[in-house]
Amino acid sequence: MAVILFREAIKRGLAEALDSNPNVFIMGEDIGEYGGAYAVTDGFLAKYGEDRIIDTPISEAAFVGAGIGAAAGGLRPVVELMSISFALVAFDQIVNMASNLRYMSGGQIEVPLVLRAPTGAGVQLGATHSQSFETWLAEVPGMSCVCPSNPYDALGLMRTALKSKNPIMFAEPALLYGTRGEVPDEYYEIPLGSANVQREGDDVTLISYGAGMRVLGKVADDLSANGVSAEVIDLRSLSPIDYDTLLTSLEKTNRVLALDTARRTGGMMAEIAAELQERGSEWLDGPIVRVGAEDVPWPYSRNLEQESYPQPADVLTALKKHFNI
Amino acid sequence: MAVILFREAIKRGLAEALDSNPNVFIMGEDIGEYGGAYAVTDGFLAKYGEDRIIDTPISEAAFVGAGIGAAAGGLRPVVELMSISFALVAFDQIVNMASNLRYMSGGQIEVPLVLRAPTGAGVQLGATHSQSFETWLAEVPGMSCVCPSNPYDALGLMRTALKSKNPIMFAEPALLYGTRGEVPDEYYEIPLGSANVQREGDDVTLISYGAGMRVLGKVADDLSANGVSAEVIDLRSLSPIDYDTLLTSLEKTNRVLALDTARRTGGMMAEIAAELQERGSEWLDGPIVRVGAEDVPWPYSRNLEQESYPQPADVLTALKKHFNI
Amino acid sequence: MASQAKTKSGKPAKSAKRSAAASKSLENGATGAGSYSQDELLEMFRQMCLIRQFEIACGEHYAKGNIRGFLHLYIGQEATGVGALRPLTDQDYVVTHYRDHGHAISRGLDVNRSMAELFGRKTGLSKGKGGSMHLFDAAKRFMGGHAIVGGQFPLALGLAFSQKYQKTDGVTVCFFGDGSTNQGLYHETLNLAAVWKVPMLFVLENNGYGMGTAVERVRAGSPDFYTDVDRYGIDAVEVDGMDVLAVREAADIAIAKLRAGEGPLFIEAKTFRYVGHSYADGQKYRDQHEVDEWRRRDPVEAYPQMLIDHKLVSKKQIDQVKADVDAQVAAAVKFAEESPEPDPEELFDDVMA
Amino acid sequence: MASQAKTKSGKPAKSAKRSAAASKSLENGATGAGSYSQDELLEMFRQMCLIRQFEIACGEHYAKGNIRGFLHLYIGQEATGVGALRPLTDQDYVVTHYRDHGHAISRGLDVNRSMAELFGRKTGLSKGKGGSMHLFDAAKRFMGGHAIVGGQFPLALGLAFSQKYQKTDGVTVCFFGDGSTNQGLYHETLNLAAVWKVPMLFVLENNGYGMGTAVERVRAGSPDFYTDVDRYGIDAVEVDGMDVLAVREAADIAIAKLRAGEGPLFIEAKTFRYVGHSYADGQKYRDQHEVDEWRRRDPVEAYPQMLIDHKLVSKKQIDQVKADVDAQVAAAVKFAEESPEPDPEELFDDVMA
Ligand SMILES: Cc1ncc(C[n+]2csc(CCOP(=O)(O)OP(=O)(O)O)c2C)c(N)n1
Ligand SMILES: Cc1ncc(C[n+]2csc(CCOP(=O)(O)OP(=O)(O)O)c2C)c(N)n1
Ligand SMILES: [Mg+2]
Ligand SMILES: [Mg+2]
Repeated sequence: MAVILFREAIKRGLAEALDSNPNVFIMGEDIGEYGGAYAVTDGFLAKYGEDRIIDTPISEAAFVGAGIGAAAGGLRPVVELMSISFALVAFDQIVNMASNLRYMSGGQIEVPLVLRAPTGAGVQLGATHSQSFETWLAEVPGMSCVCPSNPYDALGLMRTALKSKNPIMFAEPALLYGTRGEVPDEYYEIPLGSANVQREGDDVTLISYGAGMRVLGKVADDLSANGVSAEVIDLRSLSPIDYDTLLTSLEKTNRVLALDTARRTGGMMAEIAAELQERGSEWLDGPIVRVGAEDVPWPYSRNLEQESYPQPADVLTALKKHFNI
Repeated sequence: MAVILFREAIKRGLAEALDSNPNVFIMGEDIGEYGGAYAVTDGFLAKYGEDRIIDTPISEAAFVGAGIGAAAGGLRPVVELMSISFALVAFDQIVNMASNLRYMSGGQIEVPLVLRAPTGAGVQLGATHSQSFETWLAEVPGMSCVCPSNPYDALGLMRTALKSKNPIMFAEPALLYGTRGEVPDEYYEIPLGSANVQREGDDVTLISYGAGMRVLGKVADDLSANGVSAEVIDLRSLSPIDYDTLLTSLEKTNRVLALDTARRTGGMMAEIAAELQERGSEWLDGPIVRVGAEDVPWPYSRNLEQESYPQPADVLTALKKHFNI
Repeated sequence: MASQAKTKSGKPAKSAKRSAAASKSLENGATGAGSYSQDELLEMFRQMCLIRQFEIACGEHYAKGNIRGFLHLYIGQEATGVGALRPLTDQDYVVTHYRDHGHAISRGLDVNRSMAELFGRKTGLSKGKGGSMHLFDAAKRFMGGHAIVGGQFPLALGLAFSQKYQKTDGVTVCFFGDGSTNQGLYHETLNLAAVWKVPMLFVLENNGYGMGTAVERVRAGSPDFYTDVDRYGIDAVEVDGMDVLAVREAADIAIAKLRAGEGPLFIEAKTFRYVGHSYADGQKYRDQHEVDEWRRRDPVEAYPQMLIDHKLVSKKQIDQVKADVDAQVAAAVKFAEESPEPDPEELFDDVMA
Repeated sequence: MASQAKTKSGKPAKSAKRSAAASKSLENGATGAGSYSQDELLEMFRQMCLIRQFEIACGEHYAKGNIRGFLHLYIGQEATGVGALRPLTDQDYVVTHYRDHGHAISRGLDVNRSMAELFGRKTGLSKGKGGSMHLFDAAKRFMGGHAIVGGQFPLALGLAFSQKYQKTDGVTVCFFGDGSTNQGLYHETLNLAAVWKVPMLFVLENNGYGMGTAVERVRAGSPDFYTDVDRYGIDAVEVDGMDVLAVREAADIAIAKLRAGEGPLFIEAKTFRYVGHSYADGQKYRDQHEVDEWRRRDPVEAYPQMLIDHKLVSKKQIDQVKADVDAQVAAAVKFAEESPEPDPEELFDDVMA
């Protein structure tokens, strides 16, 4: 059991695939000579050569689209976007092409494409660079979407992604690249659509994903210090969503708080809250409570950004207000 | 009080602005010589000339962006997209540029841009042409989003849009262009953020917008034939949302069903349901029930498309199941 | 019937030269048909004729409401699709836009299943899920049918990339219209195709209009497109898109060069659609005279006449093809009409693997 | 110090000719400086020097954590921004990308408020909401600071459109990098600018790299960009971006032509950033030798030396400018440091009108 960085876990998953499957190749901006904006692919160019580690021009629409085509042509491309904020210039290719191809063709075309991108706010990049568009891509039928919160999940989900027969958005919280966690030496995978009960508890269910898990970790510590036992669930897979695990927990605790580190309005937790209150209404002791970033563009300044970003204190306040815990 | 077509109501709103404000101009694909894909701007080129009615190349990103720039430069552009499905190729300009400019500049830059586009499924255009991306744009801070369901609202909202100091998405349900409704001769406007209680009722609140209102109309008729009195609310404004009106109704009826003609997952009603159950939990007799299109790409075939599209019967079934009405 | 072929390129292109030469010999009275067998000459006619009759039938059934959504007919452009695709083999990919029936038929897709797709039936190529704008046949490597203008460019790029990566000698042909060149993706794709040196053939069908907008109204610079492409180091040639042999010859040369690894290539076919952009189009933006001018060179009329005039085939053979085609289209309509609609449960199939 | 100016265009461009002539005279030993007053010559130096010192201070304060997010310095490129913007008047717009400090200073934006913005303070140009990549000053018609590569193109297009629509004789200058030309939006914008004949000046700062990627690695065809643009009927000229007078002269001519209604124009400045793409860049993709080569022509060193050598200004005057600039930057840092952070409630301001 080694302790490794989040970025190393992703790297390991990619390297395994490159080593074992000659049809795997990676392309993106500055992933080769530069080593990747977040150093995930550092050293790959020297090791795997320029036929498989491809530095692209700043033409996201074209190279994401080319990844779709290469996948349809029998390869297994990994396409890196330097930020999920840049996905918008390729959004038509992702939303209208990658995820519709199988359906429009009556099941004839397969697009086993892994799209990777750093996501999220918190490092003062301002309005255009701090977005979390996995919340939109998770809604698109015909593709999957995952977002790990720790190295273990990052590696397990990457292995699964690299075997998927559908396009998959692999969102990597930028805040987490430098965080550490345990990863076993034995091979394992994490299936899509399986949430992770990080802590068991009885009094309240706390749900989030990605960078939000750091916030919930602190909240749960705080609650437990006050004798409140929280069940903490990491979605991990944003599409499909593991409603069984969520509903089982809800049935046990009767209270749910759902956290987005993206904007509250239209965040992942809008869908989760809407669905859980409908499916689990008989077990609920109160409303599903949502906490998220404020509904404003992301500001640059540190104090404003932190003001918008949901803090453990915000979650605790909401729990106090709604559940008096 | 004249009875006019939905498309004529929009046309009238545009013509008023063109007549009264020389800084208003319209651009888009085939809006001039061709007369507009849905004939909304038919005759405008001859009347207002080619300096103000501008046929663009098929370069949505550039001409939407140019509309943003022209707005920032003091003009009041109306930009037509031939379909909201094509918004994706201009999504970066809409989401990252138009709606962030004011904020990123600390309030210095104003973008009074009206973006118009037909939206929605139901006319067998298949997966790439039947989308309802107003559900995403309604979540973006820094811009407004409206979607009228009848000629009266279309004209009233268009007048308001053409005075707005913020970018605004004006989504026009493609299914409705040929429908009729009364429009008074006297001038009126419909403010942003005001939902419309189309019918008053006591037993259940039915919420939708755009083409969904036709479905709800049939549902309400059916219910009333069975002695159930439904309150039917048209959001009209998707951003901002008129929660006061929704909550007042909820407090009265204690039951809510929310309908999307777009896909259920991630539709407008995800946010509405999540928010209403949280803010109105004390008044609710059961969960907020969502009905929407199925979570699949839009199929071409008529029977499959109608199978996906939410029908009055689907709404009635859901009401029966959850509320036994 | 004059075949035109011009070229502009840094180092003069062989394909361009050959085409220019071919054009000249045609002008000099030769037919350019000498290099093909009688069977092949007839096959090209058969395909063009089949497309024409298929499209006429589509129009009728759209008017009747059997075909719905948007319908974009290929009438007038038949020579381009047929000429460009004849050199292909099984290993090659074809990618196109929403005006795709002609390309589907040229690629040999089943006419019954194509018509059934347009009717939205279970027996359709895509089980009724794609419709007119989204025809697919993976077995024939016909990769769509794409309705977002310009959206097909990078798909074709990626397919060609996969062919190179896997060291096959397959090629990918990508059709697109003049209007689609206004999408930035056109340029992004040209650049990447050239940087990667993939076996991709760009086939521009310049029919003079993007919907109701004449090329010159929205395009700065020259009304020709093939002259721009050398900026990417891509050889380009212009051909008369109304002349199936001219298109064919340019494609023969281009495909051979692509198989030999000579990077991406580009053909601009000057052509015309006689009918509206889609079925609903009133064509206010142009006058009938222009349409009539182009119709005079109708490939479905002029080509068989030329073959007969040069005694390469007999009138009887041509008539037989026409009769066969009529029967085939009638059978396709019948097949579509008699096919069942998809079962409601199929709605949920094919979303994910 | 050699100023280069070449041109390629259908009908030879006046601006290009003028620049070519200027370049020649410079090579012959003249300075090109004769047309400007001593004040103006010094002002150009002052601005370049101010940018340099401002950027050095930014680097220091980024290292200290006072400036955060991404920081892209303009060190090495000063001559381009200063030369290109000197001809502007109040009515003109400037639009640029995230490497925007140099353009902001050339446009005369308040240095204190600029630095405060980078520090994320309430007194910043955008009240601390924009940061380094998003500088704005609407009063000075400085319209950003845009961090999505290529995203600024159509904004500039629309501003230029508004100037034409309102029949002003204002112009819009749009800066962009070599890497951004790989966004399709670059082509879409060139085309529309030409179709609409708007008063827009494209200023390409070709510094040889998009982040860590050398131009040639991802660009098919010529490593020059200005040679492509005539395809849109846009006249283009190349200038030595290390030579403020060469840039200035090309801009003088271009802006005058734009005011006279002569459609969009294009300047490609060949330049170099001495430092990393952003502060975090280890520059593994190039060696120090290349950087040193360019540094030898450093405009902040070579230009004042040339002025002194030609006795156009005195060493004392230069030293005085340097001292003033140092003081100004120190004051700006002090201003920023002493400025308060935004109040938390300000988070909700400026979202909507
Ligand atoms: C991104 C996008 N914008 C607009 C449209 C609407 N549209 C469909 S076809 C078309 C014209 C395309 O013209 P061209 O590329 O010349 O092809 P042609 O129809 O002439 O074969 C337009 C504007 C679309 N489908 N996608
Ligand atoms: C759409 C998009 N893709 C990628 C990036 C990341 N990125 C920021 S700057 C840059 C390089 C741009 O190079 P160039 O245009 O030459 O400008 P320079 O930095 O050299 O001044 C990249 C890839 C981005 N900001 N936006
Ligand atoms: Mg066309
Ligand atoms: Mg650069």
